[in-house]
Amino acid sequence: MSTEQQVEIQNLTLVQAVRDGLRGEMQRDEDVVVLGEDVGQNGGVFRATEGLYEEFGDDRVIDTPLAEAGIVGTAVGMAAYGMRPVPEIQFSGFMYPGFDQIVSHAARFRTRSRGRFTVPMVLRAPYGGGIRAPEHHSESKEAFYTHEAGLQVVVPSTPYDAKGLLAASIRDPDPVVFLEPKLIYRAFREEVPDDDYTVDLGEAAVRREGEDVSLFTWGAMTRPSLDAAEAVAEEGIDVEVVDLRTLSPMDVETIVESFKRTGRAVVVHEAPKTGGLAGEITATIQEEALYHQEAPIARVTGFDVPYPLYALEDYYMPEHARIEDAIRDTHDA
Amino acid sequence: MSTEQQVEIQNLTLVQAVRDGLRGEMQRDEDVVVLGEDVGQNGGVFRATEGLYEEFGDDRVIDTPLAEAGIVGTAVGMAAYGMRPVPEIQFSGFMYPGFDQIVSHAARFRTRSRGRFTVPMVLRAPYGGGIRAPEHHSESKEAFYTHEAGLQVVVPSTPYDAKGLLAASIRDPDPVVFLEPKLIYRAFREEVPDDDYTVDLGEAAVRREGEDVSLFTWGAMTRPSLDAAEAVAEEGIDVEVVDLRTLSPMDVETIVESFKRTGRAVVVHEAPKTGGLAGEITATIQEEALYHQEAPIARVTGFDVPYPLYALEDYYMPEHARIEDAIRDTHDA
Amino acid sequence: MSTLQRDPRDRVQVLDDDGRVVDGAEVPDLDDDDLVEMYRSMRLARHFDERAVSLQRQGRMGTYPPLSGQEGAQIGSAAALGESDWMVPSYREHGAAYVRGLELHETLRYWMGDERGNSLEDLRIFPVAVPIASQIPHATGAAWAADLRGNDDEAFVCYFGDGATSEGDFHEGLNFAGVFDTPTVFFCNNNQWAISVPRERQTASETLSQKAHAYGFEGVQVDGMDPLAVYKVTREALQKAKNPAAADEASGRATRPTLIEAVQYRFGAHTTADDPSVYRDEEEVERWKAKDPIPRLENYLPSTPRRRSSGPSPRRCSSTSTGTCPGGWPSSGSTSSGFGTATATRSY
Amino acid sequence: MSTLQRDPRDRVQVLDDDGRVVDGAEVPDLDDDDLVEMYRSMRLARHFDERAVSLQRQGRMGTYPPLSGQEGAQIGSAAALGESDWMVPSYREHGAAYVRGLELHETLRYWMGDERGNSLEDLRIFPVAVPIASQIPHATGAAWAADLRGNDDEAFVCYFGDGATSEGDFHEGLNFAGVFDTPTVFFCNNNQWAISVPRERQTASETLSQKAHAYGFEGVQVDGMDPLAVYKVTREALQKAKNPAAADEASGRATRPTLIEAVQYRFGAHTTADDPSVYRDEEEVERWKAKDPIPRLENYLPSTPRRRSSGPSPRRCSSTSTGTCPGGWPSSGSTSSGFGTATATRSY
Ligand SMILES: Cc1ncc(C[n+]2csc(CCOP(=O)(O)OP(=O)(O)O)c2C)c(N)n1
Ligand SMILES: Cc1ncc(C[n+]2csc(CCOP(=O)(O)OP(=O)(O)O)c2C)c(N)n1
Ligand SMILES: [Mg+2]
Ligand SMILES: [Mg+2]
Repeated sequence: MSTEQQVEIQNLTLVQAVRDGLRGEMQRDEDVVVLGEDVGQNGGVFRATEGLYEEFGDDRVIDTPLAEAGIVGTAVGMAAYGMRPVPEIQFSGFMYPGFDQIVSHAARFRTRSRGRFTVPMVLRAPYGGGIRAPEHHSESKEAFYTHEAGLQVVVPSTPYDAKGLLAASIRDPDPVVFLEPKLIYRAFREEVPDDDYTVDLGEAAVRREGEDVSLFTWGAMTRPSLDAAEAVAEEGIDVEVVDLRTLSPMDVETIVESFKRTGRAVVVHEAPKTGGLAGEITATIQEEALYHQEAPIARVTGFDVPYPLYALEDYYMPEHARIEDAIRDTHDA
Repeated sequence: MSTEQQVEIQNLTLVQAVRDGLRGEMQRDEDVVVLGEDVGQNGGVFRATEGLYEEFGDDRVIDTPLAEAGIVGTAVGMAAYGMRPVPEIQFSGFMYPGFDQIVSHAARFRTRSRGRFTVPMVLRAPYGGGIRAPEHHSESKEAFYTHEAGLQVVVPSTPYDAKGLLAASIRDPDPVVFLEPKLIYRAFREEVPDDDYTVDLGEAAVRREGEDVSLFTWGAMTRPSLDAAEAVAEEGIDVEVVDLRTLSPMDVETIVESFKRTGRAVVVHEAPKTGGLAGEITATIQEEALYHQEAPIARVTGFDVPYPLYALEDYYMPEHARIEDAIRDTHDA
Repeated sequence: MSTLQRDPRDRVQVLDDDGRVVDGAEVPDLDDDDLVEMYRSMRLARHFDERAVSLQRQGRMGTYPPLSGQEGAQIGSAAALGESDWMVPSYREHGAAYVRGLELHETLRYWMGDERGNSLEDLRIFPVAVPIASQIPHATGAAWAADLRGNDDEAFVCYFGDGATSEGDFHEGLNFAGVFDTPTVFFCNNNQWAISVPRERQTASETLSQKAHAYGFEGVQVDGMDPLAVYKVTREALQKAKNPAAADEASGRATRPTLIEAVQYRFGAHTTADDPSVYRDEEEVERWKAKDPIPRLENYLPSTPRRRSSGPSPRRCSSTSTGTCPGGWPSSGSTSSGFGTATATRSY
Repeated sequence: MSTLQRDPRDRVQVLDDDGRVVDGAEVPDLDDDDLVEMYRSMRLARHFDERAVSLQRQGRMGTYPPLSGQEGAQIGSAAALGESDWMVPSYREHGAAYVRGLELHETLRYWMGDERGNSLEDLRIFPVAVPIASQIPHATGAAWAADLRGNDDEAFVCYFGDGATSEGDFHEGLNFAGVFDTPTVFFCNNNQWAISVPRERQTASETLSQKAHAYGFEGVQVDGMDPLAVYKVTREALQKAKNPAAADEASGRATRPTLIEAVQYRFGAHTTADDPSVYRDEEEVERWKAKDPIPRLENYLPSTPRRRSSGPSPRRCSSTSTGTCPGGWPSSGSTSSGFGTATATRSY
């Protein structure tokens, strides 16, 4: 490997880190195979599998027919047999044709067979809005998957985490829905170790410590949340920003611990408000720490409408001004 | 119609009321057609469509091939054309093969076409547990549908409501997911007017007034909740039991108004806790009425596991003892 | 024998690659005005496509799916629709929708991220469907509804790609159509690629048209870059959809639905976000360009029988003309094509 | 010519309705012990079924799906599996699973609402699949994995009903199998009904077996109430799955997957929750009872060539014998059937 490549490998975008994570796991374990639409020679529509086809060949980086139930369903079969498939769904808005295979099969093989069969599968999909894409390309419906007990749900927000969480997911004996915030696929770079490593599932990361208000978020919303925190810091509001990273199982301990210190919280996500995870987080907090609560917990979310075509998406997506306002309101309430 | 029949029609079980509601709407409006697996000659596996095939014929009560995406997808096409299809999915656990057609199409045609096409479709499915059925026959995943903005979600808990809500749903210009709690399909009878009538969507019903604790629930959980309320009444705890009936849009006004009086709440549902609607309700309450809150809001729900086979289902389902305990804890907290 | 009754492996052609009528082919009954309009629409579609790609490059439009190479299939099939017929498009049918009466600026508006471009009042066009194959059950269901309502003059053409044939929705939509004998024409634009996935990777079946036999109805393969052959098979399929017994006088047992596989090629990228050089050879593209439907029809035009249209053509439904579309379109019993004269006065 | 290469409308039979070998039929190479074991298993399956229905009636068991009438297809096909092959059942394959080594009490346990009855250690049986057709992609995927791992002696038999052929999962599962040429045998138990929906309402295609052609592989129809014919086609399909070139020596072009349509009838209710008298005539049931696989095989047995099994038969994998199944089962190169001697000592 040339020096130039090594330097590149150290400073990766999120999508490059995903690719690097896949590559590392495929080198480590022959049972890891990648399958999906356009993942082979094309390297994935976001280039998340670029170069893997050339390195590992058609038997391990597999272009499939255009059929999501087929992709997930055959991956479930492969996984039950003992392999570690990493199917890609091209956009998370196209996971629904495969929804039955995800919630009724991937999530249930272990219980159904009392452990005789497990499904060590990682279902990857680019997710979230903000890239001026056509209808169905901007979905953010993690709540569908977190409500299904047999699934783990992961959303990385940094290149380092993307690689480490992906590796941990692939090594996990049970299925993981791995949602990649495509808005930040190439938004920034970060130092990423060349060697393989894991970031444990189920652990939130405190991205900014603070004493006044706790802000819980994940994925692409982490950056505007941090921006908003910086902005209000100038007004003397000290925000703790917690990036959940794994949405199921959720790191309730970190959430509650932070809230007990601040007594105030804002939850930020792109998904529609009703039935979104902010509700779950709020309910959990008030169950565990109501007597520390000083103000209503604010939800800064997408709206309860189908995600609009891109001319209106800037109005739909939470951005730092809305987040700032919610922080101020929560702080002052 | 014979007198005997008239008397019967007045005192119906929930499933008979569903049938009666379908019949009335089919008589009122030629555009109403019923389609699904075994809905024709067989009258539905729960007899919800019994006699309709004989009365309206094969063109309006249609046995389809065994294909849920096909059932929902063709119904969407029928509805977009201007008819009012009422597809039945045999059990709500089998809605997932049709999930894409539900969330990506039924829910979106109006917005997608800015009102040129609407989907006046009512998707009926028996739902919930407790009937000692095989795997996938006891699902309770209303939260999947309430999170999709373009869908209305209705769960009746009485025969009277079943007929009236179904009629309102069928007459509504937009899609409704109509989930019928099969545990109480035949649990009791109620006087149901022979004539057609509607029960407005979006309005909760206060089933029992009370001053100490608000209990929010729906569907089959309404009865054990009422039982629990009676039980604790003897201990001097006065519970208000609110049956939400329509889960989307939710009657936030009634919920908040009740809570403002009691300051304490319990939410009861069969679905798994994480990501279930109890979280949404709790979050809404604390947003709207935190300063009235006297105790953590309790969630009495199914567990975060795949719904077990029937040998264990009694442990899974919330029953009145668990509900009573939660009421007491909330009251005493 | 109807061309629809051929072996699905036997590709229907009217014009050869150079625009000459192939031996024994029956030229469809189109008058000169219609042929010229067909040609004009194909040129316009190509031109529009190039402009749209360039608007996208300039950052004035979002992702756009080009159609170049597919004009023959789009215009040829859309021209076969009667006024009371319906079109259920995928996301690439800008040319077909134009023939049906959709103003091009509405298409631009849609791809510029505004749903209003998809609000197709009275055009009998379903909205753009992005999730692959999801529109197929809609087409079956709507056609079924038309049949249940007794609207015998309405048939539905549903467009989708070769990739779409792999989806469950394709299977369920066609199977329902077979069982309920709905007036639906399933028009598969087999352009050889589903983004980077070649046709052979999509299915091991020899043709896509033969998949119709799994559903109990006819499948036919047509040269999708031959607008006259496309017009012909679509027309026959539509007639059969509306009147199956007449379409097969011998047996009277024909069923309404048909699967048409229009074999063609997408000259450009899958969308403006795609780079086809990563997965296919320029040489392959050149091979298919030899079949370009536009020069083919251009070469054919001078040799037409030079018939003028008889009687007034129905107008294309056009929002710039009268605002809305006349409710009382001529019934589809009329043999006129989907083209009208109203557009002939436009300049581009 | 392999029977798999017949026209899918040409139903394979070995025994006629009375158990006589039909003219020209080739009797599969099974020795007497195997035939007796086949017969015994069929009788046992029927007996088990009756007992299970009665347990349910007594309130001692939940909903149960009976198999009576389908013993020929279940036992005949399961007997064809080699030790290293896999079974991917639906919810009705109690008899097939028994042949594979599943103790009957485990089947009862499962239907009594206990997942432990579904924890099929080392039997190479996938768990019971309740959502219709959902197991088909699993069978394709697992077979694909076996192939990717180079486990050439493993083939997969996947069971499902006539109703399942309408689901998208059927389409996608078979299409993937065709494209990736997986060692999968798709075994459709066409018992004429999907609960109350008759076969004709399920699809307009003439046969179910012909649907294979949509996926580029062979489809074959077999008399599903003829255990010898079922054994034969399943055996051939399994051999082809593992060694397609050898299976078609002429061309060497055979593909691995096969779709078998086993035409049969469910004598009883769909499940104990179903009342078939609402939707079907007793007369129809009687007609099919004339084809009952059990008397048919019983009538045939006295006329067998009376061959004894040569060499030690492989044992059925049975949790009552050694607790777990030997890892080193004889390779599937062995021509022995799925039956063994261990069970012969059991009494019922
Ligand atoms: C259900 C679904 N899965 C994936 C995609 C992403 N996608 C968009 S177009 C396309 C390829 C479609 O190929 P084909 O059906 O041949 O149509 P073509 O684009 O060639 O006209 C894919 C995979 C989608 N839009 N919908
Ligand atoms: C996806 C799904 N939809 C509906 C059902 C309900 N259901 C159970 S069995 C059955 C009929 C199955 O018919 P078939 O495939 O012919 O198999 P058979 O029962 O005849 O063996 C139906 C509709 C189900 N289990 N799964
Ligand atoms: Mg294509
Ligand atoms: Mg059946």
